[in-house]
Amino acid sequence: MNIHEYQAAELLETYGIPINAGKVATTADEAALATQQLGGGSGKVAIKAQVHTGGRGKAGGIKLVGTPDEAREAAQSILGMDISGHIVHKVFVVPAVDIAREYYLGIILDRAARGITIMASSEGGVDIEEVARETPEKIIRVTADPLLGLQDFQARMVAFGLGIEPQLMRGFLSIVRSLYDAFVGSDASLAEINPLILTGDDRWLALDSKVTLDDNALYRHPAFDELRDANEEDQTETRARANGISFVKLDGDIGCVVNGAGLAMATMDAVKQQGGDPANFLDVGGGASADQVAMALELVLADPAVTAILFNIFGGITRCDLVAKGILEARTRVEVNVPMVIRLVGTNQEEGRQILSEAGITTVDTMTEAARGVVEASRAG
Amino acid sequence: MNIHEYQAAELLETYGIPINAGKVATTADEAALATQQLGGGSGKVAIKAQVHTGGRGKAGGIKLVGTPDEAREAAQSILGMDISGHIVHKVFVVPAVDIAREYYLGIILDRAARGITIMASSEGGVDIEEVARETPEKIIRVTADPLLGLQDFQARMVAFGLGIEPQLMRGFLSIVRSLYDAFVGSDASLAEINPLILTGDDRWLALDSKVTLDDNALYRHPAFDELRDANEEDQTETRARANGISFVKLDGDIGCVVNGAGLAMATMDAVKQQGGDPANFLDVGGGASADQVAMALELVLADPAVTAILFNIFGGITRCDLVAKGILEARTRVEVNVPMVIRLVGTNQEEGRQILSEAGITTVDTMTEAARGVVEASRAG
Amino acid sequence: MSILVDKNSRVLVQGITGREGTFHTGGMLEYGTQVVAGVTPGRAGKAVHGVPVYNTVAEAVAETKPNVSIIYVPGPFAPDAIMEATDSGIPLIICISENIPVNDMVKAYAHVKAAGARLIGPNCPGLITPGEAKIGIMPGYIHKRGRVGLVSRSGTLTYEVVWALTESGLGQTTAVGIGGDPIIGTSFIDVLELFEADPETEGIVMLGEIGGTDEEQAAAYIKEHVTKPVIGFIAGVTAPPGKRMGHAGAIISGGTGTAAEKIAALNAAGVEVAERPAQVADLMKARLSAQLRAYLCSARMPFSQHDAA
Amino acid sequence: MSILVDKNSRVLVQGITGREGTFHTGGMLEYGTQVVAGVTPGRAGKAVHGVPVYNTVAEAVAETKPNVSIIYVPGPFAPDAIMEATDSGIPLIICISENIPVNDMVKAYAHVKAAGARLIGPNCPGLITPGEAKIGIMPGYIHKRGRVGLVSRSGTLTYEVVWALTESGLGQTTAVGIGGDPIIGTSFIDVLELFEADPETEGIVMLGEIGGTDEEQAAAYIKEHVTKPVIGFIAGVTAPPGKRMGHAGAIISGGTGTAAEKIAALNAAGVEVAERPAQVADLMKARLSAQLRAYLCSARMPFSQHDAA
Repeated sequence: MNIHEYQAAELLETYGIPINAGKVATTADEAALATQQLGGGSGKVAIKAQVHTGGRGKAGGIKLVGTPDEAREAAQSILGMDISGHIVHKVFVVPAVDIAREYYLGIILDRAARGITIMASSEGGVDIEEVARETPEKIIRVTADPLLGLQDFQARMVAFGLGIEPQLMRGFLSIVRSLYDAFVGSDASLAEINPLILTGDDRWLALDSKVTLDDNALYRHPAFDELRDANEEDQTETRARANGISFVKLDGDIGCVVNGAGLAMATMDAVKQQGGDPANFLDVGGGASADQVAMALELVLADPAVTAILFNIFGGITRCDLVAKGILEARTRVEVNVPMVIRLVGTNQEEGRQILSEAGITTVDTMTEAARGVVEASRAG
Repeated sequence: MNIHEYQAAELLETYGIPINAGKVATTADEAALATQQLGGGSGKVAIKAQVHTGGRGKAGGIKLVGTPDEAREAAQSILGMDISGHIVHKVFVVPAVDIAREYYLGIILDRAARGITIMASSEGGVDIEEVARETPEKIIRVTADPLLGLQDFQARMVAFGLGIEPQLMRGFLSIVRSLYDAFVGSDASLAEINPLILTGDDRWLALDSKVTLDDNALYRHPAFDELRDANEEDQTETRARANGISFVKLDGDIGCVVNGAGLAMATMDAVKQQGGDPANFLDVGGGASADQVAMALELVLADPAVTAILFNIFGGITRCDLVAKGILEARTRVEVNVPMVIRLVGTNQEEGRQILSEAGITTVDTMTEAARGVVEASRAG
Repeated sequence: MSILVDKNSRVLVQGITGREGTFHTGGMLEYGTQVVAGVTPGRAGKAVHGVPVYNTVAEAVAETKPNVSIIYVPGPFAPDAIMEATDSGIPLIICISENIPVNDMVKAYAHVKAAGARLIGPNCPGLITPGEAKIGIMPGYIHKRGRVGLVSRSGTLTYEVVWALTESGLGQTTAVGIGGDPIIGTSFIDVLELFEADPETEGIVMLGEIGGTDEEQAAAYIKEHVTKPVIGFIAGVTAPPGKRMGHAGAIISGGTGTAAEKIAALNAAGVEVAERPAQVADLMKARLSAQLRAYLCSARMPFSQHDAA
Repeated sequence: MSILVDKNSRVLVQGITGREGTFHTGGMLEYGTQVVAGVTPGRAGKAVHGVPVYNTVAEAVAETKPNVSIIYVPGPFAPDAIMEATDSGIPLIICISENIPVNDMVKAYAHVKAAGARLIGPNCPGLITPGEAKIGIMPGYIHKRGRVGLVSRSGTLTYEVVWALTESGLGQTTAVGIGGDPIIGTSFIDVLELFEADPETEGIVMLGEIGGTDEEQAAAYIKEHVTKPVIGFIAGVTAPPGKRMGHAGAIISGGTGTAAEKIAALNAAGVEVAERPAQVADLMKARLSAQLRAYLCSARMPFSQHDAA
C-alpha cells in the first residue's frame, strides 16, 4: 500500500526521526492559512502535491512561496492537477529549509539478497534509480542479517561510507536505526528519506519521506487503515480486492478474465500480439466459484471502454463447469452488451463447454485463437 | 538482581500476564487494611513474606487468613521473621484463589544450550528443582532459537506437552508468549510462574512469580533501579560493587583480599583446607590500583567478625608494588587491628615486597603457606 | 529419475483439516502420492481421507517419518509452519500459502537456509513428478512422464505449458512451481542445477514473469553451467510499471524487472524465448530433434577416427 | 605445534584506542605478537604504538589481513564488535570484555556459530602460545614453552597454575582462558579436542570453577575421546549456593554447579583433581613420568615378542 509523503513523515516521526513538520491542506485557503501559521509570513514555505506517484517536481507539483497569498495561488494551481494520471487532492505545506548537504537514505526489501538492505548516497535529492544506473559506486549498500536485524556496526559502515564526520555521527546513526525500526515495525517494503539533509546549523532533517507498506502485513496494523486514500484507488480495483480478485485497470478496450496471475499476464501479451489493447489485468484466483466468475465479469463490464471480453480459463482447481455457470449467472445480473470470446480448457472442460453451448455460447481451443478472436470481435463491434 | 514476588508480578502484568493482584504491607495494620480492601472481609487472603530467598512457605512465611484481625496477627508474626538470614520487611496480601490445577512455567537462561529455554510441568506449586531431580520426564523443555525468538509452534509444543485442552489453549499460549516477551524485554535471566493456576472457573492466573534480572543489562532499564531493596542487600556488598570490587559476605572470620574471581575462590578453599573459615569472597578486579586495594581492605575490616586477613595477589596486570602501596595507604585510612598475612607474587613482586618489608610487613611465597599462616594468626589472635 | 520428489516421497500435510488442506490431500492421494500424516494443532487423533492428524510436526515425524511437508495454512501462520517443519528435520518443505508478510518470510527463509533444509514457495502450486508423486495443487491428469524438466513462477501458466508438452509427446520429468512472491525459498538457479544433473531430463523449460531479477540471474547461470537446451517464456511483456500483477512478486519497480530485460538476458545466454506459452513445446521439440541429429553425427565421429587410426 | 595461535597469527585489536586496548596492545607487541591493525570508529588514520587504526573491521581486514581479532570494547558494545568481526570473515575472535548483557551474548554466539567462526570468551584473559604469540592480558613472562596444554575459566588462577608448570619445567604448549561468563563461545570440550589433536601437547590441565555443567560435560567427553593425561582443579569448593562469586558464571543455582559434583564427574572420567592449584604441576609431572615409564616398557614388548617368534 502506498501512502502520502505527509503520512510517511508522520510515521517516521513516531520512530524518532526529525522531520520537516508541516500542514496538510485540501483547499487553497487552507494552504494560505497553513503558510501563515508556519512561517508567520516571514519565511518561505514549499507547497507540495500529495499524490501516489513520482515526478511531481518536474510536473510542477512543488512550488516555493513567500506569502500566504502566493501560497493560495500556488495551491490553487497544484490542487486538481493531473500528475501521471493521479489527481492532486491535497498539498503538504512545509517551511523552506536552509540546506547544507543532501543525502539519500533508503531501506528496501532486497529480493536478490533475500533480506533488508540499507541504501545510502551522498547524491541526495535526485532520482536514486538514476544514480543506481549511472554511478552505482556512489551508493552504499548494507544488508542486515534478517534474524539479527541491523547491527550498530552496519549503521556505522553506512555513515563512514558517506564520509559523515565524527561530530555528526550520532545524529546520523540514530536516523539510520530509527528508519530500520520504522521499516520493520510498520512492515514496510520501502522506507526512504530523499533528501535527508544537513541544515546550515548542522541539524539532520528528513525533508521528503516515502513509505510503502506490505499489503500482506496490514492485518496486524489496523491503524494503517486510515492512511488509505480512496482518491488514489481505482474503485473497481478496490471492489475486486474485497472479492479476492486481482484487478488492474489498463488503458485498452479488451476486457480479460483469466485464472492465475501468470496466465493473465500471458493473455494480455497475446491480445497485444494480435494487435489489441487489454483493458485490464484480471486474475479470478485459485479455486474460482461461479459467483466469483460472475463478479469478475461485472468488474470488467464496469469499464465503459471495454468493447469485447476474453475469458481464458485453464481449469485446474478451478472447474470449467463452474466457470460456465458463472458466465451464465453473470448474464442474469448484468447486461452483457459486448461480444465475449471464451476459452475454457482443463478440469471438467466438456461439461463447461456443454453448459455454454446450450446457452448459445461457443468456445475456442487455444489462447492464440481466443486472442485473435477477441481482437476481431472488438473491431467488428 | 533479585526482585520481590510482588515486583515480579507487577512486571509480568505489564506484559499482559493475568496475575493475582494484591497489596504490599510493611506493617501489621497495613496488612489488616489491605485484607479489608481486598476481601471486603468476606473471602480469605494470603499473607506472604517478601524476601529474596526461597523456602518461605516451610519457614512459616505464608499464612492464610479470613479477617483483617487475623491478617494483622499473621502479618505481625511474619514481619521481622528471619528466613535463611533474610529479615522480612514486607508482606504481600493477595486474595485466596479457587485452584483447579497447578502448573509450573519458567523461562531460564540455558547455559548448556546457550539459549533461552522454556520449562513447564504439570507438577506446579512444588519445588521445580526437586521435580527436575526426581522425575525429569515430567518437565517439558523447549529451547527458543536465540535469533528467531520463541515461535508459536514452540509455545504449542509446551501446551500439548502439558496436555492443555483446546478450549484453554489460547489463554495458555498467550501467557507463554508474554512470559517470553517479559524475559527478553526486561533482560531477565529467570522468569518463572509457580504455580500458574487454572481457577475453578477456567481462568489462568499467575499465583506466584519470580524474576531475576541480568545485572549486566540493568544499564538499559533505569526504571529497575527502584526495584532494588536496600534491606535485602549487604551494605558492604553494595559499597564494594560501587567501587568495582566483587564482594560476598560469608560466615567465617578470615578476611580475604584476592585479585581474580577464580583465585579468590581457590583462596577460600585453601583457608578451609587449613581449618579456617573465610569471612568473605573478595575480588579486587583486574588492574587493581593502590586506591582499590585500600578500599578492599576497608571493606574486609568493616566486618567485626574478621580476626585475620589474607592477601593473595598474583600480579599480572595488577602490579605488586601498587598493591603494596595500597596496603600501606589503607593503614593510614583505617585502623588495622588484626594480623595480615600477605602473599604477593608476579609482576613487580620484588618492588612490592621491598615496600612492605620497609614498613615492617613480611610476605609469604605460596598460597598454601599463606592460608596456613592466616589460620594460625587468627587462632593466635 | 526425476528431481526432488518421486514415489518414495512421504508427505506430511500441515493444515490438513483446513478447506484447502483437506481438498488437496484428497487430490494428492488420488494421484497416488504417499500422504503419511497431517498436522493441525488441537486436532490430533482425527483423520482426513484416512490420513492421521497430529498436533505437532514433531509428533507426526516421530510416528510417520515424512520426508516432505506441504503447507496449506493461511499466510500469517505459514512462516511458523515452515519453521516447525524445519526444526523437526524435514528436508523439503513446499509452501502453497499466499499472502505471507514479507518480513516474516525473510526470517523464515534465513532460518530454513541456516538449517540446511529446502523450501519451495511460498505462493506456489507445488511440484509433480508425473506418475510418481504430485505434491501440490496442480491438476494431475494434464501431466505425462517424459523428457522435459519445467520450472515456473506461475500456476495456471505452467499448466498451459505442461499441457502443450504433454500433447506434443515430450512430457515432463518433474514440474516445479517456485512461486510468485518476492522472497521465495528456491530460485530458478537451484532448480536448473537439479535438472542439469538429472540424467532423465533432456531439456528444461523456464517460465518467468515480470518483477525482480531472478530470470537475469538464471540466464547468467545457464550461460556458465547448463549444457541442456533451455526454452523460456516471460509473462508480462505488456504490463505497466508500478502495478502489481496479481503475484506480490510480479511488479516492475524502479525501472527493473521488465520482460524485455529478462528476454534479452535469456537470449544472450542462448535461451530461446517463446512468444506464446504453447510455442514452448514446439521450440523444445525442435531443439531436442536438432540435438539428436547432432548427437548421431558426432556419434559417428569416433568410428571415423578409429578407422583413420 | 600449539593450538589456535602461533607466530603467524595476525592480530586486530577492536577498541584499540581505549585505555585497556592501548595498554594491552603494548603488552602484546612487547611479547612479539604481530598486531597488524586496530579499530575504533571515528579514529581512522591514528596509530597506537605504531599500529594503524581503522574505522571499521572491514577496512582493517581489507588493508592488513588479520586472522585473529581481540576485543577490548566495553561490555555493552562487545556483541556488536563480535558480530562485526564475524561478518568481516575473521575466523578467531577473542573477547576480553566483561559485563556483557547475557541475552545479547546469546544472539552473538548464535551468529558466530552460524558463520562458522570461533569465539573465545567473553570475560576471559585470552590465550598464549609461549614464545610465539600472546593474544590477551596475561603476564607473558610467567609462561614457558613446554609440554602441557592448559584450559581455564579463570584469569589469575590460571597464572598461578601456569607459573607452577613453568617452575616445574613442564611449561605450556598453549594456555587458553575460555572465560567466566554463563555463555561462552568456546567450551572446555572444544579446547580439549584441539589439545588431544596437537602432537606437541603431552598432557592437559583443565581449571574449572563452580557454576553450570561445563566441567561435567567435559568429563564425559574426556572419558570417550581424550587419551592424554588430564589434571583438573575446581575452584569454589567452599562457595555457598545462590551467591555469584565474581564471575557471572560462577554461581551454584538450583542445586547444580557445585564443585563436589564436578570433581566427582572428573574423577569418574579418570581425571585427577588437584586440591591446590600449584599441586596441578606435581600431579602432571607424576603422570607424564608414569606414562613415559609405561611407554618405555611397552616399547620393549615388541622386541620380546619378536624374540619369542
